[in-house]
Amino acid sequence: MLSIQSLKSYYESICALKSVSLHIKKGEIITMIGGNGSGKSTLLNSILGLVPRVTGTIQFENKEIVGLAPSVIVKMGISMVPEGRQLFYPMTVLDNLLLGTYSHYSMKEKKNIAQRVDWIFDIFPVLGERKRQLAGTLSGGEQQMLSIARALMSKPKLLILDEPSVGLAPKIIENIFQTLVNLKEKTDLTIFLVEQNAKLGLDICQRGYVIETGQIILSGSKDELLNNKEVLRAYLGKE
Amino acid sequence: MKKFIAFLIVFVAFLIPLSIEAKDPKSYKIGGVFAITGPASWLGEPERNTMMMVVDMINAKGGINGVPIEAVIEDTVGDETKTVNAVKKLINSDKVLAIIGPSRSGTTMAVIPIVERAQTSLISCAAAETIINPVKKWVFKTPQSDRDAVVRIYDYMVKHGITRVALISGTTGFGNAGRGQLKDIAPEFGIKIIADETYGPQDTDMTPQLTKIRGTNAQAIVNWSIVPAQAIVAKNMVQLGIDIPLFQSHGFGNIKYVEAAGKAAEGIIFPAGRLLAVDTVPASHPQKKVLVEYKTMYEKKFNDPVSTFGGHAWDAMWMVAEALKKAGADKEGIRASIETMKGFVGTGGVFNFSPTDHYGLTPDAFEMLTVKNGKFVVLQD
Amino acid sequence: MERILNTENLTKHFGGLLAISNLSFDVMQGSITAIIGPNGAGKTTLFNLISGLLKPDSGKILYKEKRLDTKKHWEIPHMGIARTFQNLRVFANMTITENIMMGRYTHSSSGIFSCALNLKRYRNEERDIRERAHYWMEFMNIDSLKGKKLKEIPFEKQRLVEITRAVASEPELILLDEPAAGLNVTETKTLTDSIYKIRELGTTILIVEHDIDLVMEISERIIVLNFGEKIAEGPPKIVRNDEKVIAVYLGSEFAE
Amino acid sequence: MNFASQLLQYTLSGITIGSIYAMVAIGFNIIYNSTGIINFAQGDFLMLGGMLVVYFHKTLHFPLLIAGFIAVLIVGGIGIGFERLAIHPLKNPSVITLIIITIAASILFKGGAMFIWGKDSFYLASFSGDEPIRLMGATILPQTLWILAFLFLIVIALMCFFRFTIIGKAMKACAYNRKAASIVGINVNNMVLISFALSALIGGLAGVIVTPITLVDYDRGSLLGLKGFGAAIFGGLGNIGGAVAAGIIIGLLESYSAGLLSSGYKDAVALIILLMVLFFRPGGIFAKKEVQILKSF
Amino acid sequence: MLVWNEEFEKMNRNELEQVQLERLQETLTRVYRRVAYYHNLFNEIGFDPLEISKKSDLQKIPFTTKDTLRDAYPYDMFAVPLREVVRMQSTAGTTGEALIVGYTKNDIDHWTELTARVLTAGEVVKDDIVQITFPYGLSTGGLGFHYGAEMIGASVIPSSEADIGKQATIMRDYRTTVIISAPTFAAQLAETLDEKGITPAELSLSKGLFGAEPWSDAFRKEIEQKLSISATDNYGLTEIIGPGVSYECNEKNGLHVSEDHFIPEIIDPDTGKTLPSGKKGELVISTITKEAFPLIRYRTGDITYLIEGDCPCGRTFVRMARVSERYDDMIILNGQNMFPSQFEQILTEVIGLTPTYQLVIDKADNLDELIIQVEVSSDFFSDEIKKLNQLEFHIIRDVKERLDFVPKVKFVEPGTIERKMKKKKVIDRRNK
Amino acid sequence: MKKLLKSSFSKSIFTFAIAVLLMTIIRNPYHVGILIFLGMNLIITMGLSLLMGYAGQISLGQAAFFGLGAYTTGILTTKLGLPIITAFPLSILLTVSIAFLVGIPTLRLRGHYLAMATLGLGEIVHIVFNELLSLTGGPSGFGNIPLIKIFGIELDNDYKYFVFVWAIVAFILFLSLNIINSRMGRALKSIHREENTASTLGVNTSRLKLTIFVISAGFASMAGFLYAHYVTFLSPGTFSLRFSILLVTMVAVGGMENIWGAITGTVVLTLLPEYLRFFKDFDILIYGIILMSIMILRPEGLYGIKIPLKRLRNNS
Repeated sequence: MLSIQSLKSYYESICALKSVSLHIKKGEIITMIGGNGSGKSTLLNSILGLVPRVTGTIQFENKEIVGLAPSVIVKMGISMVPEGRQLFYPMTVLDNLLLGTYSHYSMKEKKNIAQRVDWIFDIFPVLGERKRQLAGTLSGGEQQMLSIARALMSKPKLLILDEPSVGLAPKIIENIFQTLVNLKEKTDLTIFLVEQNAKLGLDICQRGYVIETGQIILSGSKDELLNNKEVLRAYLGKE
Repeated sequence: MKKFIAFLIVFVAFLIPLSIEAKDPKSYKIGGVFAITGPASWLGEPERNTMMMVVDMINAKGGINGVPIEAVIEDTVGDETKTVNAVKKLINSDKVLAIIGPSRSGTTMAVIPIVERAQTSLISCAAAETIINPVKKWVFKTPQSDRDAVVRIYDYMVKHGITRVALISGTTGFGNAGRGQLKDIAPEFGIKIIADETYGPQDTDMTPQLTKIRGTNAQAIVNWSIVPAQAIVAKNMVQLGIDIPLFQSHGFGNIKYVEAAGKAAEGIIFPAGRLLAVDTVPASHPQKKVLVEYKTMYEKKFNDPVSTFGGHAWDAMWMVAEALKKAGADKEGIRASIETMKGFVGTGGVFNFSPTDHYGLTPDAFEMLTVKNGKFVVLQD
Repeated sequence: MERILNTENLTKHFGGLLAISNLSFDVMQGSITAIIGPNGAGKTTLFNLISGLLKPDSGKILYKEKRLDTKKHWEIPHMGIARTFQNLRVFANMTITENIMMGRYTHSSSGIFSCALNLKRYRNEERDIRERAHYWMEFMNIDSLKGKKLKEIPFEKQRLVEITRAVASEPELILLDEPAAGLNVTETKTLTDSIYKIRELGTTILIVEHDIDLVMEISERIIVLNFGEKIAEGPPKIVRNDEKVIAVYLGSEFAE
Repeated sequence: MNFASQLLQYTLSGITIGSIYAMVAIGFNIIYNSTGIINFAQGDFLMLGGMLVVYFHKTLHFPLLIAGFIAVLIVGGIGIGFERLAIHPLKNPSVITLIIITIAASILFKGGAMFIWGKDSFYLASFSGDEPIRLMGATILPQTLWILAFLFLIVIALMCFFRFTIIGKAMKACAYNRKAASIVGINVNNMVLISFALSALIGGLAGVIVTPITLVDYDRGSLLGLKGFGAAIFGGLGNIGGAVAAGIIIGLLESYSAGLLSSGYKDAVALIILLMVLFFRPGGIFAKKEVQILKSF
Repeated sequence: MLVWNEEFEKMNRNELEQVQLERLQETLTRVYRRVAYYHNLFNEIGFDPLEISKKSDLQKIPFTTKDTLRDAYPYDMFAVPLREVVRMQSTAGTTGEALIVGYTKNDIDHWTELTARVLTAGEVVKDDIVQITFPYGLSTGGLGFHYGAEMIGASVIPSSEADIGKQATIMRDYRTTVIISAPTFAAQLAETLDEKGITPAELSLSKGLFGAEPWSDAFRKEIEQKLSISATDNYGLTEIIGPGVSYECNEKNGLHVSEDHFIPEIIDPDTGKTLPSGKKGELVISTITKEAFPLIRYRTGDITYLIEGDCPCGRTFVRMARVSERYDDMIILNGQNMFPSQFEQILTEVIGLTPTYQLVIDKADNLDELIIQVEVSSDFFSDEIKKLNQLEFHIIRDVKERLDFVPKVKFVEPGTIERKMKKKKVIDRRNK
Repeated sequence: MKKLLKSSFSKSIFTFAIAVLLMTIIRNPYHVGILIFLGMNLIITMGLSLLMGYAGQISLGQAAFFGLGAYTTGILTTKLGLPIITAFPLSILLTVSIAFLVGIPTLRLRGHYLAMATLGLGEIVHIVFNELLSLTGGPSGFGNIPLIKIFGIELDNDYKYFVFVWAIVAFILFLSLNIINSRMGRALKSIHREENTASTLGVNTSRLKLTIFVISAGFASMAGFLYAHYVTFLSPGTFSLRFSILLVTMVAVGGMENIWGAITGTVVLTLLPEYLRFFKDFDILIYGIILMSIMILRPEGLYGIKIPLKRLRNNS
């Protein structure tokens, strides 16, 4: 579904990603783990077309997407839940959701969008209760849900999540992750999850990658990674 | 280091063209410095047009003593520094014999030291009294002095029993000079200034100032400023329902401002050269012929109503032509012949210069005009 | 050992978010103390509080038993505290040597006029700054970068430049915010050596780091933060086996 | 004529001129929101609007309504062209670069207008006569009511646009969080284009309706642009409601200080008050309390 | 056709290349960071592991040879600390000192899967009874297949400790269905069975998976016939992982290389140039999933060629031809290259079955001389000399025709060539 | 040669020498006059470069300090009849003090707000020039400012004044270069983008910003002083926002992050109008187009554009 080959990304003159290759197959949950500054977010931003200087290829459903505008990429079916939520805080929950449909919005779609909103409220009932509230007034967990919900509004084929667990209590993270797994099972959503919390991230995935200093240093199935002592020590804190 | 040397090379290369001297063709060069663009362009543009027109006229007749005149005109944008530069260029690069302009009093004042030092005649198109008072050896001017304008206005007021006057003026050189004269001379006529308001040159609403004036018992308002404020003041007065007479400066001398003010312009009284009311000037008047000639020529050529400011350049240019005829390409000769010029009939009046008077006009040069049905007419006392 | 730095009931909010909550801890002179915790635990906020970039809502920070939180932030380096930043704050508009020379700012005093007029006193001082900068570059094994521009060197090296800049100010307390982020094994090894070298100078080191290996290896004491609270404190061995810590690092299933 | 009605007159005058500032300030804010640029050519949009309506109405004798409509559209087009030709091609420009480009654009617009229409002032008849409306001893021109009505309309229209249309919401989203906007698939470049078009349209419209009061010449935009900038800053950059309020406050300040203090220093008084506010509330009077510090870490 | 791991073994080529690229990049990054040898090597040649953007970029990296590994003895080529290593094995040491090879938990898992693939391709299923005759010690054959067979769920008989006679009995009594061994061992076993009078019909044996040494197709036929089984080949070497690098499916048209773990290349052994597929040369392998002991462009010394194109079994992995000779075995006679297998082929053709033989090379008057010693089995030793002369003539003629060299042929009695020496097909006395 | 040009002192002397050399080549006093104005602009923009390019603080009020310098010396010498030697330090002192006082609150602002505040300050000063009729002559301005006499030589022609102005330009260049290369210069660069980081290295950022603001105001007033005694006539129009913007534009067009950039921009934008005179009424349009093109095509400024010296050499 998505395959990346030798992707390099530059911020100004600094090469933040150095020759990254990875692929994601339809229906998979893929987790990428890595520490601070390892290039995770740069990678995701590069996929979405948010990094101006990128070399290498990124193919989404066999179409090259390097160099396309983010809006085009989103329209093709990639949706991102960015690091730190990045909601439109001064806007209502409903508006945030509506903006999620921006890439497909048209008058004709109105009814579908309304259905979509209802569907979202089914998944995240708490958002339904707060649909008129400003996004900035939600709690951390609710904001994270909204961020995911917003990303789901555009009916993505591939959902990318950038560290959804940051700053949330374990219980809430568990909830959110469970929702993700359910979603994946119910729909044919493909999920690319980037996490610093390796345990959580690897638990729900099929395959994973480990990124360090802008390079992928390990990849493998969930079990392979959980077996890797390096991963265990560096990311799971156990011997 | 490399960068630095490269920088120097470019720097020098950029400057070298400056050192190439202009060639000197066989012609009388006369400089013109006008505020062709910028906030005072309403002055500079007709002046520039007129000067070019006169030069064409002269050259069409074979020039002066067989030598064509070449006009070198620079834009000052109404800015002192630029004017200084421009005048220096005219004197040093173009080696002009005399300079006409600048348009504004401020810029004229800025260049006086230069022309004095360079010994080149300057015939200013700006009205301020300070230009020729005290007399500077090389400086003349053609517009009627603001002082004379004030005298005519006060004359009129005294005749009509107006003694309490409210002033309102723009914070420009012109407005400021007029304001000074209005306040200086008032006591001589027994007139009391009971309000003295100002506004910025770009302001678009003077109702607060006028409201303040409305609160006084002024019998008339005098506005001293440049367009478009003149029209706005008139309109604002109508809006506020102030029905005392409005006097404007001689700067009102362009029919466009009347248009701009619309109905509000009706009844405005202002002193002006006779150019604006050519039709009402009796045929016997010495200026009639010149006025008609200039007005018809200008309006034909530029398809634009004539203004008194262009007239200043007309007068100045013909004065220079006259002087050239007598003195040729001799700067001192030109100066001397202007200084001794008597009975020169221009659009502004009949000029009589002398070594103690580089102005040459009297308050009679002004006629009091008013606006009637959207037209300038001479006000009959 | 005396304590060099301690906090008392330190609290800091950002809007509704409690970044540091009622935090008290001591740092002993000459020790290496690490602060660890998951993302968003308040580690960087704590550094920002100590270095004066943020002011606490309540509580105290004491440095050598003197209040630190009432000082202006630029005064703090003059007291002998230097820091580095998690997301690399080097001056891209300067050369590497100049960056290090900035580290000597607190040790120089020439005013703008002696600088502008190139007075002798200033020239001597400038020479001294340059020499000391070179000395510290050699100390940190980055003397090969002399004369290079920041743009020319990789990210990882820039981090070393930043650390050297902090070291060049010869601080008594140095705060290292994730110094190993983005370094590979060899580079981390070099870094570890450098940290030991810095400690040998008598400098107290407070370090925030994600690389657990590194933390366990070098630190004498570890303070574990979660949601702005201190959940554990002690030598590496004890902290490593602390249940709360394991819960924080391994996720919820252990936390019940 | 009593003091109360004088005061009322000052107030009305202040509102008149202030609402003109407000219109310019709105234009500033729309562009600022989507790009972070202060568009120093904003005043010139207004000038172009005025010039064009005069040209179509008085020179080509189009009916006022049509002339105004065409003028506004052309100014909108100019805004689009400006963005595409001068702003869009830049990659990662610095703020100062952008400011200087807008200054250059302002010079160009002025130069162009001067070249085409010359240096004269032009006027346009008031839409519904010059008969002042009297109000408790104070007066107000019908054109002022037009300006207020249009200001009101613009604000309402913008409010509806931003509140009820997806594009408006998207633009707002861009203003709040550009990155997030890109992430949900909003084409930020287009939003920038729309914001230029929109603020040019508003500038042009403002030009059309204020010309009967202010007259218009090629240099008319500079001062209004400056005052509008002041209002935009005063109201808190990016805050449209704040801009309207701030514009009117500046107008009132000028009017009161001209009437009550000194007409010569009226601008200075207004500026000093503005600066004072700025010193104590560096985000403008209507800025919401934000944890600015958080952003820098 | 059974396939163990449909996902990878039948992965479409594009996806496979993607996976390869990903894993290759990871591995290069890791070896650059962890293995001093590669770190220095890359620095020396100015190779940035990040430059790799396609497989062919590999060609920029010099080969890793057995000598490199010897220099690194014991642990210097390991890419993980020893505490992460869960198993160590060793090479046989036939060509020098034995080398240590380490495995992490994941490496073992991968290896297990790889051997499972081999077995499945050989049609081994969970109902089979698998007799593994490879040694279970330091060398990789025993444990490697053992784990794989267990993973499939087959019943495993780790019989390697037993002597060959015992093995034969076990085979009959335990009703072994699959034998896993070296081909020569199978041949010996057949002899032993024969000696013991056990006929193939008495056995349950139906499949044989053979590897660990070069063998010829003729030899396969012989074994198949003797044991009445279907024999498949598989290939592996300890430095890389052990058995499981490549394996034949039932089509028997080449060995599928598990490309998701290894990248094979064929080079010209003399120039080091990469050869296109179809051209014969030395096999070079890069591991792309090994954690503990990754090798980049390791020269295996085995001579083969690659076969592209679809295999009816559905596997998409590239195939390599069966290894028939080793670069190390190459004989250079008076400047001409030849391989023992070529002689073996001729012998088989002339004699009708593969005899036990040995090639002895010596110097005579400064010229290289080759003596082919052939054991003559009892049944035709009794024949008249004439027949032997005829055989000798045919052998010499064929060798001359095909290899442009005139050998000497010497028939010896059975047992003359010692069992132990059997593996060593060539004895070179030239330098002594 | 290379080494010789390395120190700030020799660079300044070299610049001065080149300027004087140029003057002797250029025979036309008018052009010398332009170069005198160029020198004045350079003095201001060098200060502005320190403030904007190095410390990263924008100022749209620089014309006001220029004007304060000019007006103070003008008023002191004409209205109060003070000798120039007294008026000079007083004018600088007054400007610097005002800059200091307004700088304290102003420099707390950032970005557009700082731009607005400095713009406002500039406008207020401009209004004061217009309104303090008794001292400034209001909008009409005032003249008769005496010429400078130095060592008994009256600077009564452009050549003499040129030498005087460019000597000061060289001196200001010397000061600026020294500042840039000193610890102060590094501190300035450090606050450009990373104010917080600078403060964690012990830089008192607000004081430093204030210092450099005051210094740039001092430079501007120095130029003002030179202007007053050269043109000998002052009116507010010269010291308007227009000029402030022009100064900022000069610095930006040349390249902000380098003092030579500011110098390049000043040279180009001061001389450009002289070349555009040829285009008469189009000049403002062409000026706008050139300005815009420079910013679009080379946003980092003109300075440092690679001139293919080598290629030129090879071709010849």
